[in-house]
Amino acid sequence: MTKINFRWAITHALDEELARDDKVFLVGQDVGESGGVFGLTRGLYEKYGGWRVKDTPISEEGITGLAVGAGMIGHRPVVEIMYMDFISLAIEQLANQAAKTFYVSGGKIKVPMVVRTLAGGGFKAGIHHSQSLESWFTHIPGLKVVYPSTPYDVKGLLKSSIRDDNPVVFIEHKGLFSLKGEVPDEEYTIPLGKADIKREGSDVTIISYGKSVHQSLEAAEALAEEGICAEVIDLRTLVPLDKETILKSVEKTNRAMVVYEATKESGFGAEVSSIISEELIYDLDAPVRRIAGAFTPIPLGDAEDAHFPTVEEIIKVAKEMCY
Amino acid sequence: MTKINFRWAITHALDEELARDDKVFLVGQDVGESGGVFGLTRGLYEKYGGWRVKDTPISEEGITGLAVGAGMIGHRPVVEIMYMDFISLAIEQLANQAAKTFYVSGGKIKVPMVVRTLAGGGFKAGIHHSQSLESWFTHIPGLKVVYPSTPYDVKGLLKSSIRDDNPVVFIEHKGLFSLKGEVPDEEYTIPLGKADIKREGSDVTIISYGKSVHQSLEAAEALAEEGICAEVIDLRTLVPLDKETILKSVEKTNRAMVVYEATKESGFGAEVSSIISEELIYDLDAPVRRIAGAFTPIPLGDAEDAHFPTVEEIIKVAKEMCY
Amino acid sequence: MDMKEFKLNYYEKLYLARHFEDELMKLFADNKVVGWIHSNKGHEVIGVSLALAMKSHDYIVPHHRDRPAYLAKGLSAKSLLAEIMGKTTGCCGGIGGELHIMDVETRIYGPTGVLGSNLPIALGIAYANKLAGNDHVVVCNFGEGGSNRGSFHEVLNMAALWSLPIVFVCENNKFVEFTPMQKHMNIEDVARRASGYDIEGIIADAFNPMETYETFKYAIEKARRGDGPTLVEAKTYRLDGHYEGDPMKYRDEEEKKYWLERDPIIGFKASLLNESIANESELESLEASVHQVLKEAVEFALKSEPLKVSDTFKNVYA
Amino acid sequence: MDMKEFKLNYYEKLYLARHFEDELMKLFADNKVVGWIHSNKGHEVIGVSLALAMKSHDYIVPHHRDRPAYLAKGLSAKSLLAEIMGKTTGCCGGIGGELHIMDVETRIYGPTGVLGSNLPIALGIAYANKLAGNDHVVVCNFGEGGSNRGSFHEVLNMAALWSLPIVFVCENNKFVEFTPMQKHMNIEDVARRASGYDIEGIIADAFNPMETYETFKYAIEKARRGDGPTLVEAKTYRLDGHYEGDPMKYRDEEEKKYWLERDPIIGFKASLLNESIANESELESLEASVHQVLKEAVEFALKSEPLKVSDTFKNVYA
Ligand SMILES: Cc1ncc(C[n+]2csc(CCOP(=O)(O)OP(=O)(O)O)c2C)c(N)n1
Ligand SMILES: Cc1ncc(C[n+]2csc(CCOP(=O)(O)OP(=O)(O)O)c2C)c(N)n1
Ligand SMILES: [Mg+2]
Ligand SMILES: [Mg+2]
Repeated sequence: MTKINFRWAITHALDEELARDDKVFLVGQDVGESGGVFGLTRGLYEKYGGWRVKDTPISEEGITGLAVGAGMIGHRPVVEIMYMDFISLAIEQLANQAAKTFYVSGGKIKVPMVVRTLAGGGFKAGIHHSQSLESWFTHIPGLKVVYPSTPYDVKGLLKSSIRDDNPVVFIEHKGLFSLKGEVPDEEYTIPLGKADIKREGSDVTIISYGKSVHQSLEAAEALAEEGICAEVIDLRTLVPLDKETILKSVEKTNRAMVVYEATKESGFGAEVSSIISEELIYDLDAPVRRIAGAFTPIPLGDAEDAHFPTVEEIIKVAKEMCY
Repeated sequence: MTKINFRWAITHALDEELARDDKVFLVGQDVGESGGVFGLTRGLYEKYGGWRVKDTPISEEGITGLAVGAGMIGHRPVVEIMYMDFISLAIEQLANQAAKTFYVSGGKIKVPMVVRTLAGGGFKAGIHHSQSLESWFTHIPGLKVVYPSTPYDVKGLLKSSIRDDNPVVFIEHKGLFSLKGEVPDEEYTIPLGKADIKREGSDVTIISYGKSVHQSLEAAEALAEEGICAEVIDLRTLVPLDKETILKSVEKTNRAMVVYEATKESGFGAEVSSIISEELIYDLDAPVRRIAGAFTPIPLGDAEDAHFPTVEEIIKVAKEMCY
Repeated sequence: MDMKEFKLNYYEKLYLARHFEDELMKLFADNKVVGWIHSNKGHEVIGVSLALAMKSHDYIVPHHRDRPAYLAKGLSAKSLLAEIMGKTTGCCGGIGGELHIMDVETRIYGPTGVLGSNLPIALGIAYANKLAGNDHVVVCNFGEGGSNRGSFHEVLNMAALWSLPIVFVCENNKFVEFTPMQKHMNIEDVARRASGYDIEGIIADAFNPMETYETFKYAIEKARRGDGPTLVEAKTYRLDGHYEGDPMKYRDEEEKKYWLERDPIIGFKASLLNESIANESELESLEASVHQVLKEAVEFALKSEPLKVSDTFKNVYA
Repeated sequence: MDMKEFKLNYYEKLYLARHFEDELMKLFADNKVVGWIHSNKGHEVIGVSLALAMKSHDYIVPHHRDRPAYLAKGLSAKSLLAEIMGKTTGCCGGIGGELHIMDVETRIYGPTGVLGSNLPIALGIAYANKLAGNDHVVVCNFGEGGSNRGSFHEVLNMAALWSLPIVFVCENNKFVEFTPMQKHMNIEDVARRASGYDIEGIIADAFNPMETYETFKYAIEKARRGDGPTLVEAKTYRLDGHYEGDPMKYRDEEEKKYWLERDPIIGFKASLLNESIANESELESLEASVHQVLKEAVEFALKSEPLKVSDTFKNVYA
């Protein structure tokens, strides 16, 4: 085990997959010579050359479709969409082309590809550089959606996503880049579709993903001091969703909340909340609560914090649920 | 009152608004001389001329942005996106530009505009001509989302949408075009944000919108014969959502289901279901159920029916809930 | 292949394309087709020329009027017709229908319901081939209407920048649904846009079979040599409506007459006879064999199993 | 306005733009700025020339390096600086910051965080003006990098097709973030792409103030007359990094030196003196007044109230 930060875990995963399989290649703005706007592809251009680590023009639709086409004939492209806010430009290729090709070809043409994209707040850069738009993609059959929260997870999940035979939207929260965590020295992968119980508990289940997992854990610490034992589930993969882990936990705790940074309304937490209520309503001691982003665009600067879930809010709601 | 079909109700609404306010204009592929691929703009080109009823190239992103710009300086553009499947090409302008301009200008620049788009099955034309993607937009603060079900509603709501000072995604279900209904001879509008109880009942609340409203009503008829009295709420506007009408009804019936044609997972029904469970869990005699589109792309031909909610399914679930 | 063989082969493929369309329209009128059909009468020379100029390992990423290319490239009439009729024996098992023909064997890729969205896919296939270091060429087709989507610009720029092995084929048939192309752009020639990417733009008369063939051959071999992309604009005319059922009120009948008189299928046949490349009886037997193929295809498709509803819940994920 | 007055006015605006940037960088270093800043050193001539060639009722739909245009068009340094510092006295109340400057009064429209997305918005403003039958012109700016987004193609096509009153300004500064423009396109001149839309494409040397001014003046008046759009490519050089903090490892120092030596602000001043349009003391007093404006702006912005968090929950809907 070595402690590395989230940022490097991404770079290592890309590096290992580029080395392992020459069908893997990267495309994106500034992913090449400059090593990436966030330094996430540092060193890869030198190691694998300009064709496997390709700087592209500002053409998000085009490069996402490039990946669709390359994937169709057996390559394993990894696209970077610099900010998830710009994924609006790529959604046609993801939702209409990548997601539907295997289906409409009668199961004959697979589209392995990964779109990595940087989501969430933390850079305090306002309306066009801060969104988390995972629910656009969880609504589209044929896409997988991954949203990791730790260096260990991001590395193992990114490697699995690259090896997966389906299009994967892989979301990296900008607020996690400097987070450090243990990562094995030997090679490993984490299967898509498996949630991870990041903390065991018995009184309330906090379901979360991405950066919100850490707020949930922090809240769980605080709650423990007040005698509330919270279980924290990190979904890690939103599609396919690990319902089993969610439901088993809520059966035990009888209380659930979903914490996510995206806009609450029609966010992925609505799906999770609905499933829990559908399946376990008679077990619930309190309604499932969602703690999530405000119904506003994201303002510039520190004000953004007030638009995202906070540890205090999680604690407050957990207490309301448990007392 | 005159009986007209849904299709004509749209045309009349456009005609009346074009006549009323010279800031209103239409843009879209084939909306002009040819009268529209579905005949929805028939006669308007002749009446208002080629600048106010503008045929455009195949440039969905461009024409949606055209509306954003024109809206910003006080015009009231109405764009047609021929199939909602193609709205992926327009979502950048809707979600990042139109939706956020009023906010980021500090409340100084409004963006009145309507994007009309044709959603849903009925044409049996497969993966790229059948989707209903409203939940992409209900997730974006700053947009309004309207999804009417009758000639009366579509006319009144379209007129209100055109007069609204915000960007509105206005969804017309293709399966409703030939539906006939009463429409007043005199001018009227229907406020956005008000649901309509299409049938009163006491045993279970069926919440729906668009074409699914009619299936819900049909199911309610059948259920009545078996002694189950269903209340059918037509949301009409998804954003802003008329929570009050929903909650009042469910308080009365203690049972709720949401019926919608879009993919169930992360669809708008998840939001409605979550709200009901959050607010009224102690009143519920059964979990809120969602009856919605299958988690698949939409296949060609009659097979599509099996991927959408059916009257039988609604009846079956209602019975499960009530017994 | 000598010239005679080549030309007869060419004529057979032209004839097949045209008569496939006739059969399809009959089946459509008989309600045997699922969804729409978009006639490609007037486009045959493009598809046939392309297929003959391509190698079997070359890829095509088509648009919605490219049945002539599918057939000429080797997709069987049976498989194609069955797909359009929603039968399990179709190339995609009947789930996609007319708009979404794909076939790994004959290297037809990219579902085409959203205009312009096939261009980035074609770019990706070309990129992957370049990366793999092989000599496979990608042909990507679209209409003059669809070429106004932004994807055209992004893709031509990248293809040119990286000198990818790809040929862009604009099938300019003068109409975009129910409006003339003049309502969509203020230029006559889409080929003119090539210069903005510093690539070659060439116009071919798609009512002239050999000219069109030579043009494609040139562009494809250029791409194969590593000399980068070409934009070929094939000038044609949509002889039928946008889709079956289109009343075509917008059509100038004089114009249609002008084009009908130049119908390349009739003209090419005449040239074969005039230039004594073939005699009547040779052509008749060739035509008869095409009709036999089509007859078998129709029978095959009619008696094939329709897509089972239960199968439409499969293949969401690989 | 006589020539002297015009040139002094021009110089004042250039000088203001450059020194505004210096003040901004100091404030940034002092942590007084919210979010990023993208220096526009090297772009000043473009913004100033545009603003002087425009009428006050003309619109600008800018990109992220257009502060010189804002200031020259009349947005006060106070309002602009306060906005960038997230203060309530900023033109948008401090909620947008550097990337999203808009102002109804001076007709600056379109939030610009997503490159290329401002072009369709500019098209719409021009369309509405044409519809209204007035003579207002829209100027739309973007970088050579952003011009590879599909929106460029869709918008230029429609603007040309409908002969809209709009001027497209490509500010070609040779860099796209951390890569040279040669990694983004295989042409030298974006202006060359105009021909694909049958509109005029003109190159202006944006280190030459009067040439740039005359070029914009020509294109804007042409649009005003109803003679349709022009694509002007203003050739410049990004003297600073992509954003403050960029270490610029990719930069060729010789190249930078070459451009710095031609710095138009210094050169223009020299020409004013050489051509005896103004004397040293006139220019000094003009410069002093600019510094006074900036000093007041800095004080104003510093002491202004920061955006209240509670206000960031407002204005979601009109
Ligand atoms: C993005 C998109 N917009 C609109 C349509 C609807 N549509 C289908 S075919 C067609 C006309 C296409 O014209 P062109 O590209 O010239 O091809 P043609 O049909 O003439 O062969 C249109 C507008 C579509 N399929 N995709
Ligand atoms: C659609 C989109 N893709 C990527 C970015 C990130 N980005 C911001 S500035 C920039 C470079 C822009 O280059 P250019 O258009 O030449 O303008 P310049 O910064 O050189 O003035 C990039 C890639 C963005 N803002 N929007
Ligand atoms: Mg056409
Ligand atoms: Mg640049």
